[in-house]
Amino acid sequence: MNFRPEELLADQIAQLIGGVRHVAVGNASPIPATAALLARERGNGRPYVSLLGSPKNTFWTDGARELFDCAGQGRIDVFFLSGGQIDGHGNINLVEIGEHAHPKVRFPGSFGSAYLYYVVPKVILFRTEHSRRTLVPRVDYISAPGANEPNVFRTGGPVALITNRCLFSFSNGRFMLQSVHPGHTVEEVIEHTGFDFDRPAHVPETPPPSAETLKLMRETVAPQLAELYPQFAAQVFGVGVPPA
Amino acid sequence: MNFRPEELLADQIAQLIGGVRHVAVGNASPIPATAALLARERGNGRPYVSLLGSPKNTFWTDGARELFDCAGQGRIDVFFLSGGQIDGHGNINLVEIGEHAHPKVRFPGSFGSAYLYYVVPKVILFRTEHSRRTLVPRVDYISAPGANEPNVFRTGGPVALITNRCLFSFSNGRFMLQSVHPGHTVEEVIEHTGFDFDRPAHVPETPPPSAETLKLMRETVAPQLAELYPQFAAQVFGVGVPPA
Amino acid sequence: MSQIAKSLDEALDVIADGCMLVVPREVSGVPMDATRALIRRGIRRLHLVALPTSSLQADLLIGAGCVETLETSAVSLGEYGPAPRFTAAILAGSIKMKDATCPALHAALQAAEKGVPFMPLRGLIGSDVLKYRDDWKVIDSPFGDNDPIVLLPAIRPDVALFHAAMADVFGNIWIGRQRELATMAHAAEKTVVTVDRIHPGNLLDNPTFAAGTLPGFYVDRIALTERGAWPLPLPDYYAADAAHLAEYARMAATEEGFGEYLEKYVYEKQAA
Amino acid sequence: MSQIAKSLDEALDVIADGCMLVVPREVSGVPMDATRALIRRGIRRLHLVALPTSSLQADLLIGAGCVETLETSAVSLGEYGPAPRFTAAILAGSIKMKDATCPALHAALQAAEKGVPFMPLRGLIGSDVLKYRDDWKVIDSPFGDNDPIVLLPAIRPDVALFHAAMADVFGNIWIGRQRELATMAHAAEKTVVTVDRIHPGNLLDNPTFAAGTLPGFYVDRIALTERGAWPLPLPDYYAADAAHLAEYARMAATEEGFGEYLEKYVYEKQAA
Repeated sequence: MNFRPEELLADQIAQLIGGVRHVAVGNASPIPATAALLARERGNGRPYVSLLGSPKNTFWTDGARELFDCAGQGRIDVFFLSGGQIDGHGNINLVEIGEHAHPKVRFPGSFGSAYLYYVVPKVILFRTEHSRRTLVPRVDYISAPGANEPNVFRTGGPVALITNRCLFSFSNGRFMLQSVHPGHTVEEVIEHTGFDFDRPAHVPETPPPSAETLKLMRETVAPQLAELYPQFAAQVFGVGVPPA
Repeated sequence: MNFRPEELLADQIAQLIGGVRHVAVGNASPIPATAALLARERGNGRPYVSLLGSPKNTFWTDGARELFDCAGQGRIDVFFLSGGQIDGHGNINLVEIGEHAHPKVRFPGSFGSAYLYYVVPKVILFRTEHSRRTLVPRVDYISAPGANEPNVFRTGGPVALITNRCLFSFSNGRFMLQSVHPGHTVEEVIEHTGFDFDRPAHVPETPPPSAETLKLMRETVAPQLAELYPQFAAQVFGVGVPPA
Repeated sequence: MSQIAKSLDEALDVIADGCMLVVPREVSGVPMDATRALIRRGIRRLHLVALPTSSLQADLLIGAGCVETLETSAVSLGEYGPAPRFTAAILAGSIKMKDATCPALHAALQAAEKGVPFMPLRGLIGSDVLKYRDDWKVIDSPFGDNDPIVLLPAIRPDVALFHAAMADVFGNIWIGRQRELATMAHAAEKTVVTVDRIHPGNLLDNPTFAAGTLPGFYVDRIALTERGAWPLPLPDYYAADAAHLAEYARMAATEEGFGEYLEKYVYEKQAA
Repeated sequence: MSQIAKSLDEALDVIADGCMLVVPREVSGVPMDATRALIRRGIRRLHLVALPTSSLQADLLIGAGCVETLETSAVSLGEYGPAPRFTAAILAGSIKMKDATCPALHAALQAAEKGVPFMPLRGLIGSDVLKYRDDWKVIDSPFGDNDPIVLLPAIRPDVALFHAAMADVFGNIWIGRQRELATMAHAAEKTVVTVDRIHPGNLLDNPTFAAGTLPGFYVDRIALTERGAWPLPLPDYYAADAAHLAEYARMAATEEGFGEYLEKYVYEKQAA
């Protein structure tokens, strides 16, 4: 069966989400949003899904701080983060490239990462540009570290990194290659990854989404997505376009 | 002109309030409430008056904490406190009499006094029972102290104590007799006060409320008071009782 | 999957003996039907946190022997006088009292809401409220110069319990201006709410209602108990039952009278 | 005595050169008419605190040379790309940047709201966000055992400035679910609000409206600026002007184009 790369990623992310109570998705994250809604469809209305930036798709009534308070209470189980740079220790950089006093590149800023990365049990890293420019040996600026000294209060952190080429898991401060997406190779992943990572002797191919999953995504999830991500829903799922 | 003791006290308290922005009055304080409303009438709508326990007479919309947050912001200028015991250092006791391990008398508790006494610039102490039982050399339990070491953050505290017999001012950790109410004497005040206080060579009589003030209290303030304190308004001002 | 329980007792079954239970002040929606049901069930050893004060509810629970520890700023029947069973229990030494001051309780609940171990608070220094609280600490503020400040440990209740005017079938609760109810629910592990009625539709769908709504996400159990705050008031909805409160104050003045009150108004009700 | 000013400029005159100004994130009511008026007035040396992020507003103020210090967690035009004037200013070193993380800004404003000198926050340890903030302190929590925690000093702005759907003549403001606007107003010395319209009657008289209302007590100045958030959205009321934002992103990509944008959309408007 034919599927788009976005559908493969969303299916994989939905599986990473697993059986949790509450998934929150940050702004401008249509693929994680697709995955969260897919997980909710599969779970008959659970997990709760909060899509930030959309009052319709969040339940917050205590202002902009509620997301963070909620995470601090342990009530957010899964969140998604990205980075201008991500390194092999799970550190993410959302601020700058170059020396701090005279940066060469400036990104928007750390947003809530310097907090959420510590207190959300499953943080899924997500970066569609898999290159030595983005996946680096050491980030130039640590918006949030992948790990801390054992005495530092930390109930959360990275569990996986998904890219356009492959899926890594993360534990004990290291990434481990889990699977390579169809059409990509282990050699290619090594070539385009700036950091060192572990891998099993045999690296499986990322399994394609099932026909059932594709149907659910296209027919049930896509229309829900269209309110917040109309362009994405139209491009990927053809939703909002009149049937031919 | 005839007036009731409550009218004398309310008039005096209104003068103590002075030209401030915001007066808050705790629960079950009809005489301070009368004074605050009188001050507002005289000031053409200023100060703001918050009568706790009455949603109609408070503007709070941030829950039960807003009173205290507001005081912490420096936005409450005048508050009223009482005490099962009050001592000559301005300490107040709202908790117990006797030893802490085995008290002989228990009062309801400190309420917000252990905070508001420190951060409201003008706290007016109010106790209608002026006796050696209530005005003591040293309170058995300090719900809130009259003063602190100079390094302790404190922007507020007691400025006066008004009783059924007299008016004291408070400064530099001591009460000073300001005036004795009509029908009472300095000797009587000394006899019934358990703590040491300063007094001028000549102690004036507390001036009676003017005819204008009495008219304002009875005709304009009393009807406003009746919503929150119907019994008091009826007893003192005859409000709510059909005109004879 | 709805949080709306089949009975009041079912909704309350998450409140176990020995748990830390937070309840609101008299004007914020006191769950009196639920309180009577807990007494009938014979709940014991509660660590009751009244935010920040209590009246009839704490007095009843104490008189009925349900409370081991009480943490609050004051208990009083207001214009009906002192709270007799509270006073008697303190004088008899039969409950452990953690005297506080109102903003300290608010701040300690907000600490739990924010997931921090403590909250600073001004005031308190030099008071016996602080002196007798060995769980509160004083530090020299690192932002000041010889500037002592109190740190209060977070209060993380097992259960928050309150009464509100309405819930919807999604578990959303109308709390209006009583925003400390949201803080209680955020801070507590579980939240149980009794309501006077069920609102048709979804409170969060309308931006005006949403502003005063606690999301159902935070709510574990709901029970329908019409006029469930009686004899206490539910501000904006109904007033206190003054005659009943005066009767309570009179009866509860003695241990024996309190027993008669329980028979008449707590145990009898079960039969009805 | 009403807070409603005769003109936008009159309402804004409490915002002085060099002051600390707090403004909200894009979806909470950004006062864009007021922002353009401040640029026309030639305001300088602002310490701009964007709670917790900003988009067009910060980019415009920075591009127009109004900002000396920026304290926020991120500036971006969202789907329209990076914020070009913010990026250029950082690379040129022409503004002082205090990078934060969203909950740190919320907590620091809440510290001011509560009248405490600091607020603790989890997270942050081991990040460069913390490393470059010498105004933030790490202490060993007195409630833990070798448990480091960050303390954030209170942010007490001189002025809070935001846009809302409506005010009433008593100065009460409808803020709905955007409760950080209340925290901003509580934390700031003065509060200036622009509104789309004046509500007849008193918002506090109705318990339903009251739940989403900032009391006029906290509000110093109000100006009527219809669709005053344009081209940004006012959620529940109107959407962003996507075409205009795309045009901004295009024009502001260069210093010269940004100058043309100011001429066309900021200075020209004054003449209109």
